[in-house]
Amino acid sequence: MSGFLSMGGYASSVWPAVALTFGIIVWNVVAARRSFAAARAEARRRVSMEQAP
Amino acid sequence: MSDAWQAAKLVIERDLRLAFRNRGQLLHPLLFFAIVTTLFPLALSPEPSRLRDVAPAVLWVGALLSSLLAIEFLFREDAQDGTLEQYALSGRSLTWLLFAKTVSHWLLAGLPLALMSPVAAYGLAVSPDAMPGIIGSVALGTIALSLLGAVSAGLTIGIKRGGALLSLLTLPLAVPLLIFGAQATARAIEGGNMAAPMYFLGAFAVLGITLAPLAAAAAVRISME
Amino acid sequence: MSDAWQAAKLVIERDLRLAFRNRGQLLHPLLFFAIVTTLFPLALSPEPSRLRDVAPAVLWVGALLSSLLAIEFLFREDAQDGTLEQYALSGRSLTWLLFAKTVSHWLLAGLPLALMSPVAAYGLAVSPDAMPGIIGSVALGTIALSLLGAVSAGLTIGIKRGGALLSLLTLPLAVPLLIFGAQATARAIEGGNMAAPMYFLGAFAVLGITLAPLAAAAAVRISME
Amino acid sequence: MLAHRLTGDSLHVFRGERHVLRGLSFAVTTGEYLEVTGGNGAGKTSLLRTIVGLVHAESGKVEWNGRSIHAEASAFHAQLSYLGHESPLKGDLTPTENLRFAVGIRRSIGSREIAEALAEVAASGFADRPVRTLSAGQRRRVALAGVLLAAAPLWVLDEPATHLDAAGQALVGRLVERQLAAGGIVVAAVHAPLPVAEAGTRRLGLSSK
Amino acid sequence: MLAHRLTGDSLHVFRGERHVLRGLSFAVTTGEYLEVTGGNGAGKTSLLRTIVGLVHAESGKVEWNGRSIHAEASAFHAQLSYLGHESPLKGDLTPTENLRFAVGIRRSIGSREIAEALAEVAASGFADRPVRTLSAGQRRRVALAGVLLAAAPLWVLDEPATHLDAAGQALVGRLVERQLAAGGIVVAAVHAPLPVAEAGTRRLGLSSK
Amino acid sequence: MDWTWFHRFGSPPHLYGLAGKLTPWFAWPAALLILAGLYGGLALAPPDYQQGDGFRIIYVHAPSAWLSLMAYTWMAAAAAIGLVWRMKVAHAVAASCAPIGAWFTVAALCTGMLWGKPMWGTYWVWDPRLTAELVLLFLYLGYIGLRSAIEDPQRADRASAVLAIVGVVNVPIVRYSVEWWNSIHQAPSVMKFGKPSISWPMLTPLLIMFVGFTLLFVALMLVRARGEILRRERQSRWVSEVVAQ
Ligand code: HEM
Ligand SMILES: Nc1ncnc2c1ncn2[C@@H]1O[C@H](COP(=O)(O)OP(=O)(O)OP(=O)(O)O)[C@@H](O)[C@H]1O
Ligand SMILES: Nc1ncnc2c1ncn2[C@@H]1O[C@H](COP(=O)(O)OP(=O)(O)OP(=O)(O)O)[C@@H](O)[C@H]1O
Ligand SMILES: [Mg+2]
Ligand SMILES: [Mg+2]
Repeated sequence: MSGFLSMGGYASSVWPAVALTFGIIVWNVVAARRSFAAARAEARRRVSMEQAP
Repeated sequence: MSDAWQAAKLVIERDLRLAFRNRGQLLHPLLFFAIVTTLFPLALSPEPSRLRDVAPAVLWVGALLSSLLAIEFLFREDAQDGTLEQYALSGRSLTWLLFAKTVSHWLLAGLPLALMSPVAAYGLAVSPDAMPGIIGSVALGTIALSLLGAVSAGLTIGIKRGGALLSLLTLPLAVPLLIFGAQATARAIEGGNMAAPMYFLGAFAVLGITLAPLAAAAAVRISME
Repeated sequence: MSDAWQAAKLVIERDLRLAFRNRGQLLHPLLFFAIVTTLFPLALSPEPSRLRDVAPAVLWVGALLSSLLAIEFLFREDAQDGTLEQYALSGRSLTWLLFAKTVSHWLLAGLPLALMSPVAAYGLAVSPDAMPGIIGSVALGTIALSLLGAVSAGLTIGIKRGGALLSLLTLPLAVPLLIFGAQATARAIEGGNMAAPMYFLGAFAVLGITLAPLAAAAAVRISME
Repeated sequence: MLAHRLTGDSLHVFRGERHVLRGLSFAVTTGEYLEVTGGNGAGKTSLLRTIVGLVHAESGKVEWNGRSIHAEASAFHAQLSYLGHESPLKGDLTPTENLRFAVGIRRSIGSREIAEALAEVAASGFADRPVRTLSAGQRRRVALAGVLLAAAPLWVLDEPATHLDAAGQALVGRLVERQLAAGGIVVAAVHAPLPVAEAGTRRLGLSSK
Repeated sequence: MLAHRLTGDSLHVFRGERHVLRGLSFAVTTGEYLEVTGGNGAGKTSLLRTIVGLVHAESGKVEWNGRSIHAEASAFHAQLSYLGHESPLKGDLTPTENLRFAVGIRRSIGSREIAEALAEVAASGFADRPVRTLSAGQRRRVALAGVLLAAAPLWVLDEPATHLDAAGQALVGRLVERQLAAGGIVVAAVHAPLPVAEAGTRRLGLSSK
Repeated sequence: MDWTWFHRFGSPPHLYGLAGKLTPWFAWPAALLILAGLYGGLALAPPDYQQGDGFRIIYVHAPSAWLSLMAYTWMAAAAAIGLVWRMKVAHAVAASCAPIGAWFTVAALCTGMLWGKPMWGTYWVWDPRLTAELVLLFLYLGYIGLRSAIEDPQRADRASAVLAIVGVVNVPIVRYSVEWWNSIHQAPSVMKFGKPSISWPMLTPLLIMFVGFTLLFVALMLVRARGEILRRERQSRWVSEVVAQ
């Protein structure tokens, strides 16, 4: 296990690279969903605003 | 047809007259170029061999930036005071009028830059033999640069502080010009064969002349909406 | 007195808010700097040793130009839309308000530039050890640069296409900054003693803080007439 | 002489998020003046810019002589003269030069004609000074001379009388009437009515909802 | 309350080469409105800018409460609110923000007060949209709110009613009257007279020679 | 020829619904494949005989780089379609591609730099491929900057479409000019990366990652595109119906 973690001496490159890519993937998923949710919320606000008066 | 020529002539004449009217304004891109190329030796070192080494890079980065500086004004003022709107509503082809504007930009910024580059090059310890090659490459490179700049300028019209955005849009697109231009200049300095890079610069200019005015007109129309 | 502080705070807050409002606009001077420092290796050569050689010159010319680019907007927009007129007629010391504007310029252009310079330096094959020295010298140098730029920007307010003229006025004055700044950076890279050039940069900054706002206010008043 | 006709049909125009014009229609023909009125923000400028084609309507269409203005844009623009809130003049050129270049790209024009148009708007006195040094009203006069010189059948004017003194306002009225008499069409957004004869005047009031 | 007094004494003003004002004198005191009229190019704007100190008179002087305005410029400016041909607003900020920053450098101000001033000029409906997206008249209203908020005894307004609709013109009249009632002074250049009571109105007609 | 399918396909409500239905079909396989690929690449694949375990960065680096290029191509194609046929949906797709592409360009750059440190002894060299990727990042940033600088969505769509198209012409030009440039100046390249004779156990996880990243991109793009469609269609009746549910 520790052999796996040490990556044959390249741990300081491999793990940050993997973590970074993973982070970017996760962030993109979050950001995409957020951008959709924001658009939806805005459309909803607009609809309720137009129905109000 | 002769009417369209007349219109283009007037567009160019107007830009030239405006430039000459503000005495000295004409010189600004030139002076900017001169200053950038002067600053370098100051910041670097006065050793001729080191200067000669960086000369192509300094000349081309300087030319690129001062041409950009000038192009920002190409459309911005005309957009602000409504002139571009009037061009778009003039019943003439906007593509054609913008092409004329690009020509005047090259006459006011590209050509003088090319003519001036030997002076700057001399300051960077380049030998006089290289000068014709330098003039040629800068003149050819700035044609494509003006055309490219026209597109970006058109896109950034409506935008405040668009100047920096303009650079951001143009510079990545100008990378090939920079590479081949600097290469041509380097070969001129070394006395090598300039044919290959000049060929590329020429190809870019032709490509630009056919495509850029169309894209610029589209960009201007969109920005005006 | 506290009223004057309040006024300065508002001037700065307003500039910062305007910059943050146009998302990305904030990044423009930075991106310009990044691009200029990227263009150099493209125009020059990818060889690390040659790049390291020109690194101080490229960094400082880049910082100078992007700081200038940003300062052009410092006064131009405010002059065009009448804000400066209102500052002059506000009953507050114009010198003080312009000093506040200069501070916001440094916060928006100088400081980020300093923080960014290690990245650019790394691209120019500078070793990481030199970075603290580089950040320090750019931060100090840009203070004086912002102040100097404010004076020139004030002078060129009324002038169309003042951008190039602005560079013309500022760049010669900035030569000492450039020389000492590049020297400090070069010493940081070589691992030499940076004290002497840093001392000069500091002296320019102090001199600038005392004199430049006065000169800028005078310049603005003249340009407005 | 040709008869012209400008129509708008159930125009819906958005500015950003704002639904500014909601199903607006109008029609004007040769010799008629369409007076567009409405409070600040009612959408006058938006309507005028839609008519000239600078703003695109979300739905509905503007037609010139029965054809959509976007179908043959340059042909339409050649028959159109538009004056917005700001006067499109170069501060560094004189009025004469400004007009020579601005009108010159539409049709060839002699300096006599320019001088006459400037005289007509009482701008002869400052025909050869840089526009930069003119007062707000003087600039507006020069811009109006430009509209005259375009010799277009359709004029679209946004508050043409801004900054003009009483004589200037009367002048605008006269110019509009002459254009109508010559078989042209004028569309103008105004706050105070222009002194134009009732006969050919159509009114379009916009309300800011 | 303090009584104020603004006087001009045989002012000669040049714009470039042009001798625009030739020995002009005037005097206004607390509660009075000076209506400056004159054809285009007569020198109204030049006079107003001389009064606020942006243009220097070749000879003659402008005095505020008996002291030259250049003697203690900041003290004078603190009592002055000037509105030129253009409205000094940032397109990227909302009206509320614009006013907060513009007025805030003169005196501290709460958001309640700003909202009230915007309501007064009927600008509440667009108080929180970027100024860039406002119509010409809407901008002018915001600029007027700025004049109100400066709470200065002296107002100097250059064609304040430009781009305003009928309601807006009436509004300007009301605002001016209130300022006069509060012991202020108003100097305004206009083409169409503002609806202000005759009583405190002084007239100054400039002729373009 | 019958074009109705084209218009039906281009109709915003139709695509909005379709995208919503399709998303899970891309997202879940993407997650599975990426996890499987990572496990295969990091744990199962044998170490490289030259680079040892260092080469394992390839399993995140190459797919990221691939995604960054693919996103740009999609973006430009969608922008062209949007500009020519005035199709809002295509603009929505183009707008969605840019942030995803930019992020994965950053991922490719950073993982490449992390790989470069042990291999070349420095994070950055002006190698043609790296330079071209950096220029690609600038192009993305320019595109995003232009978009965010223009308030009106319709105008932003069309202006940025022009830029995307001009930019795509430039991408191959940059790529080849940069290569040319380097071969002329002949830097003594320490880093000529000889293609490792890649074996099946090494290659399989890589291929799995490529497929996974492609599916991931499509899924992200669909989610974002739905939002962008809503933004562009706010005033339509169908939006109020969809949103009210
Ligand atoms: C900042 C540094 C780097 C950048 C920007 C970069 C960029 C790229 C790009 C654009 C691709 C093409 C992807 C494709 O066509 O699908 C790629 C693929 C690849 N890169 Fe990098 N790279 C970097 C550093 C490295 C390093 C240090 C290595 C190894 C020593 C490396 C090895 C590879 C390999 C093996 C591939 C896949 C092979 C192929 O598809 O041709 N890269 N990289
Ligand atoms: N910067 C300048 N240089 C030279 N002449 C100028 C300058 N500014 C104004 N003038 C001239 O001075 C005269 C007065 O101008 P001013 O702007 O004061 O007129 P005004 O009464 O405000 O006119 P308007 O009603 O059109 O606003 C005009 O003839 C104008 O042409
Ligand atoms: N670019 C824009 N973005 C968003 N809203 C806008 C934009 N331009 C105008 N508007 C809004 O659209 C409405 C109509 O504006 P328009 O300029 O057409 O009015 P107008 O009738 O010409 O007013 P005015 O008399 O003040 O000139 C206003 O409410 C304005 O705020
Ligand atoms: Mg309007
Ligand atoms: Mg005036």
